[in-house]
Amino acid sequence: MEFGLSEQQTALQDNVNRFLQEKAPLERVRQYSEEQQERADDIWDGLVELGLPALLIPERHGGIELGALDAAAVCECLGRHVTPSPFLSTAVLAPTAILLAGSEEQQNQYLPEIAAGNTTFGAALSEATGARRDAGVVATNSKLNGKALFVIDIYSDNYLVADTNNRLHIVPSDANGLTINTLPQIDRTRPIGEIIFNNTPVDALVAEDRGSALRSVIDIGRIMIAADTLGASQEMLDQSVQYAMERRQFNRVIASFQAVKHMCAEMAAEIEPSRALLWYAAHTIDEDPEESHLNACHAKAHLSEVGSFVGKTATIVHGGMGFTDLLGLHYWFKRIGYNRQILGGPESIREEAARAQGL
Amino acid sequence: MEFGLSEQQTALQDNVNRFLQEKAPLERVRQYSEEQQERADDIWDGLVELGLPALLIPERHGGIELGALDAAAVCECLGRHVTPSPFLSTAVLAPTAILLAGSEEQQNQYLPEIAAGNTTFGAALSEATGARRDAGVVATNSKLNGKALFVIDIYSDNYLVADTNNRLHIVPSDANGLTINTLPQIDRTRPIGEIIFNNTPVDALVAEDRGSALRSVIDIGRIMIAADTLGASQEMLDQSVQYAMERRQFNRVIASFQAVKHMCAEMAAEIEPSRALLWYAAHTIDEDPEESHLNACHAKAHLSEVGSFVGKTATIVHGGMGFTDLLGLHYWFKRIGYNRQILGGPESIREEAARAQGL
Amino acid sequence: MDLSYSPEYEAFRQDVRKFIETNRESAPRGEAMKSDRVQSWQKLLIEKGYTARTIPQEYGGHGGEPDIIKARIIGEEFARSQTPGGLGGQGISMLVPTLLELGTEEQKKRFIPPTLAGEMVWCQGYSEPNAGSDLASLRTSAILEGDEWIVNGSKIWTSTAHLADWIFCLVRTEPEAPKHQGISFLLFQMDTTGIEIRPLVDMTMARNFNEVFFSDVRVPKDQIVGKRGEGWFVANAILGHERDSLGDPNATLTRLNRLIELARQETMDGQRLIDNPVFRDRMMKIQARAMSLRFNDQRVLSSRINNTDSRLARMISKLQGTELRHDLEGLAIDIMGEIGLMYGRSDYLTDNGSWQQQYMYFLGLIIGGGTSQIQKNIISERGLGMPKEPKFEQKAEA
Amino acid sequence: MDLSYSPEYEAFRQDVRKFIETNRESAPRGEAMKSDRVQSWQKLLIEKGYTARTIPQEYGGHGGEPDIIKARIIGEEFARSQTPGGLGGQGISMLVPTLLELGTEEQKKRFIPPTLAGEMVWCQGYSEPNAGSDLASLRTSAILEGDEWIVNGSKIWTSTAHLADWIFCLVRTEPEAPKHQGISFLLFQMDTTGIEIRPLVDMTMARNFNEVFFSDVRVPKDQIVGKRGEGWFVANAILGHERDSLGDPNATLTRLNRLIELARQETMDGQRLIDNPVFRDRMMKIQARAMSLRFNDQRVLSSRINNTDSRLARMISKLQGTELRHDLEGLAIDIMGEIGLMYGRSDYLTDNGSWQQQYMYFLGLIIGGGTSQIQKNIISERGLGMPKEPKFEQKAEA
Repeated sequence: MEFGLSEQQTALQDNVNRFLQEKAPLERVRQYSEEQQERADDIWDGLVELGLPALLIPERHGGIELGALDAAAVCECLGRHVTPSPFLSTAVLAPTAILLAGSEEQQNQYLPEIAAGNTTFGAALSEATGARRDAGVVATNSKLNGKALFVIDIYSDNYLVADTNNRLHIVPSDANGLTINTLPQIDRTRPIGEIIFNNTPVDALVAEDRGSALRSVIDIGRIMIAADTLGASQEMLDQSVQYAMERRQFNRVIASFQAVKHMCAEMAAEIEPSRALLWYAAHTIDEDPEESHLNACHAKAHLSEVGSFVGKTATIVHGGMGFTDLLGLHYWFKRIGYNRQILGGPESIREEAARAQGL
Repeated sequence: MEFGLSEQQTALQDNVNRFLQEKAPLERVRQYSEEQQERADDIWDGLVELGLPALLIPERHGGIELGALDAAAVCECLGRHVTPSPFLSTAVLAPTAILLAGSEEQQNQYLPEIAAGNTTFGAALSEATGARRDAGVVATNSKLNGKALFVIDIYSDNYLVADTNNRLHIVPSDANGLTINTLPQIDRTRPIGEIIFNNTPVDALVAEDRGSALRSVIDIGRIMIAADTLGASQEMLDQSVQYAMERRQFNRVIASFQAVKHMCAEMAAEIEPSRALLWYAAHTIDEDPEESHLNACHAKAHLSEVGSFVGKTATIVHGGMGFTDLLGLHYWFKRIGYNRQILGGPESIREEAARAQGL
Repeated sequence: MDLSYSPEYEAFRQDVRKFIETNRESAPRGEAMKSDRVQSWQKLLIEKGYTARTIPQEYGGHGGEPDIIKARIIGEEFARSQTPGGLGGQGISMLVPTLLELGTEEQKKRFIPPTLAGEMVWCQGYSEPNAGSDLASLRTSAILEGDEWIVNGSKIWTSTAHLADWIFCLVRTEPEAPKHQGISFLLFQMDTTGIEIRPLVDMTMARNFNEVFFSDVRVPKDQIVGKRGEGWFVANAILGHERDSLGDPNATLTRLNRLIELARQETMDGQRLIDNPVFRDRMMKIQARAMSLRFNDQRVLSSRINNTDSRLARMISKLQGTELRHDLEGLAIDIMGEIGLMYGRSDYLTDNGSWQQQYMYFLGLIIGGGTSQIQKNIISERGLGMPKEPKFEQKAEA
Repeated sequence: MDLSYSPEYEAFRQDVRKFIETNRESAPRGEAMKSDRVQSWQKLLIEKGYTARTIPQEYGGHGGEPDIIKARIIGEEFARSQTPGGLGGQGISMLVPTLLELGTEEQKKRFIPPTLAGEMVWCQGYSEPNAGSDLASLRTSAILEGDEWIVNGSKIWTSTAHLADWIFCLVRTEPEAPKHQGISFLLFQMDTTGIEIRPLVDMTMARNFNEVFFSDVRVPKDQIVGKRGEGWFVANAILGHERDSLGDPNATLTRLNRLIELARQETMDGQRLIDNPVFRDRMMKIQARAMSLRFNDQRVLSSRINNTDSRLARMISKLQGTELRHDLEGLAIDIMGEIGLMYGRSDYLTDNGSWQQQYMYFLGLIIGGGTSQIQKNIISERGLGMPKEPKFEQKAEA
């Protein structure tokens, strides 16, 4: 009986954290954001070197065949370091889709390339979790037409695309009839965009059960986003405690004021149990698929709320400094803000959770 | 320009508060509750002597012709002293209904008697704000059949009854075919009950505009209940501050702990603006009827939330003592709990408020 | 993550199930504390090692090795089958571990066996009207006169005082010492002359608690656990255990299922309330929190088994569990509307009025066993390493 | 309750309306601070008494009698017609009242007229990196050498530093005195040698604030308001005013109407979001709070007119107003979903990204002008009469 991360998973986190601390500290993230860079190849190359894109890919396709909890453990690190990287789409969403819905040929074509870090993916799934401004992509005769909004990891070599029939497709970024526009957004560590399809030829993934592969892709995606929020929230709490221990007002460190202590205690009290929820949700993906949809919904919606609370409270603990760019605390605030809205906001996901249990 | 209670209204409150402090202190309320008394005639007689049942009744019917804000000012006092009394139905709901929907004859019959304190009213309106357990009263040929639940001020001489067609009726408590059962509830200062009608002959109030009189009765009723919650909340805050200034732990009065201070500050910050909302809502009843429905909704729903917050927080400030019967703090807690649910809970009232403005 | 139990434990679980199936007919059905049925059931459970598992046989226990997983399995199986488990109460859960750790051999032999057997019932005398959050400021005094302590003062929140044979009680024996160092831990009989018990009505209108008054109560000198002046440390040796059990997330989830049922049955204007999107949203928020706390508990258990750190996870459980439960009960009342006001005999009373009762009871639990404010102090200081508030008291006392 | 204005005031309101109708073509349209258009509009408004109403003519004001209602009517009418009112800024709103109360005759004559005319622009030098909530611990020093103060140190949150001609600045002149008694209030020019301004980027990515650094800045001895060491009291004479304006409920209600429009337009899966019951519920909660705060403001105004007490009502308005506005902006983002993330040029950007911008800006306002924690201290101490926390500092300093 072991509820939590294994020693191996903790070691994985240590490796990723160590790399990010050294090679992708806040200054690097700042540079990426302020210069509005498209790809942070140095960071991605390092993550590839750590084997991360191969995480979920079976050994037979050149992967290391770990599970969703391992991937979530990585996402927690990425959130903690507000890391720009196409990990979510490339290492999680695309391999999950291809494994569940791809033919043997498609698996052979894409998975080894992903595992080796030779290609990256973005993901156009937003319409499947709630279409805005009447966006939507229609597939007919292996051609796509329409518009996908809020495509995750927009600066990538390929895209995983969901159509209005809940089927999944793969489109290379240099395909014909593809118009790609960046959509500048609040969290500058995660480039998103819109893709307009005009008779774009695609490679359809032929799932056995229409829609269920897409469902699984969204479930695992939501868990990863929740993990990212968990990491970002923990970091904001840690920074708050540290700042409060250093900052002096009224001849005391502010960490000795009950109001400040209680704000920190409340953040910890929100974060700790949500960590267990997240672990369990990730665990169900591989070990208890019947439970995974409900748990993924709850993990995403609940961590969105925890994140919003922590983002606000941690900023307040930092006082005026929290509002400035000097400490960069807002990078985490905005990361959490992005995570809240992408792949479904908390209100609509809670309604999904209710339906998932027949309510 | 004067936003708030007039000198006359403040004097009215002083009078009512003085009377209640002397003649209906907590010990008297306790006795009423613990012995499950039906009517507290001593208290009611005193309120009659202060002229309260005549408050809203025109001078031509022997009343003193004041307005809804005066009545709300009284309800605030009743909440502050957790007073058992049929004021709401007798002095507010019934006169409002009879004035809006009664014939000249009915007005002559009932209003002077109410003003003089010779008769009391209960009110069966719950089905009009959301029928539970399929309750409902049907009127045919001046007879009522069916069941009314949660009748306010059940131990009264007459009842104001809404039927499923949104028409209002008056039934004396000794009418034929009437079965009256008390429904024991959490707030023992406000007796409610069910009435079963079996071909009960009634006096129908013939409103010009079906439903609009009922709407107005509910609006003013909600404002009065909100005022009651305001009074109860203010009293809970006052008691909390006082208790915190006396109670010592760790060699300090607990009022010097930032956590306790902030709980009290938060209660005050919730109560103060809701007082202005309540005043304005009451003001609209007489001065700006087009605004009154929306304001009545907001006053009732918002003060329900404020009350729940204050009820919980004040109890926590009192620590273990708040949980016991020793100080009797729970009388206010339960009063607020009753007010939250009666004549519509906050969720359904907020939906009404949204509809009222065409959303 | 490995949520499976080894075959050995699965076999153990089957044993427990079989035992329950075979024997549940003999289990108590609400009998009084010291009835034969209660005592013989307790005896049987000790024999099988389903209660008092790790307490040595010489003190009336089963004498087994500590095993957190077996303990959890026993708990789960008795709960699942709704079969009464071993006796609880403050004697067994608090005094026995204290005596095992700090009692004299004579005290262990004298008090533990009858306590475990359900023959000796205890109550706890810690809190006082003026010593709540600041328990160490308690004032009930005990003065040594010859071979006896003379106890004067009063206690509050004494939950089974009217049923108890004995009390374990914190008293001030060294009034001159700093407040934590002047307390002693005494044991004495509740029928001693000079003890008066007054029931304490709470906001739910129940009489679950008492006030206990002592006037010149005489206690034999050797009925002290630990040394004079060490009572605070004796009491604290096990005080932490109490908090864990308040706001149990499994109970909350069970309760949530009941709430969902309720929302399916109750209607307003003929519409099922389960279909009201605002209530659905509140329900789902609560479900996510309740699940989080359940998994958090599993994490804590796991870390105890595997000797890893989960301090913070453990510390937050009382705070979050009691607040959540209070919210859940309040949601049920909102869903029922006026039906949720019913309290007392009426045709419309739902679930025996338990929603209202629990709504208030859990407000009491937010306060009891360390208020939420004290919990937050603890989380920030012991969990996050933030400083204590500077002490004023020493200045004041100096 | 009487929400009407007397005929005299109704007539005044008509005058104001007529003025605006006739003259609004001459109002500034976003011109720079010291442009002719801005200055001549200001001059016209002073002439009419629509700004600087009560400031004596000898100092460049209108010289009218104080009249809270007229002031309110002016504010309402300019806001309603979206016409720029009189100049604001820290010089006019904070320094002028301070000088009027505590300046020398010479200072009043020298500084007030050009400030009112919009010819002399000021910034405020109060906060320092290490003196925020505890403003009185500020360390920027001024040492008197002959006829000059030599100023060293730095200030933060100086909002118009890059545009200002002058600064009014708190500096420590008596390092040995208790902290509140060692501060002086200096005025000096921003182009003095030794001043460096660095823009401060905030979380909205705007550069609305600055840091200002002083190295051996020389200030003539007589540019001090009040006496040496009295600067804290000079500053506090008017500090209370600033807080009232943060989180204005009328702006919140206007914003809520915009939010409702937004929810009518935006859809998810083709469904209008205004029809989502969970969002409707959140909207209505916010509306009730916003209306409460608007009426609360009216109550405060009324009590100022009628000289009655509304201390608490006034104290809570910054705390509640800023928190509410932050919530409202957050709701808009939730309603828009991913559209609410847009920030920067894109076809999907809604209302210029103001929802995200204001969501963060009002988080800043929860902190600025006295954090919510400081506000709650003030409410409990000055509003409810609860004691201050015992002071440690004296002990520490002793």
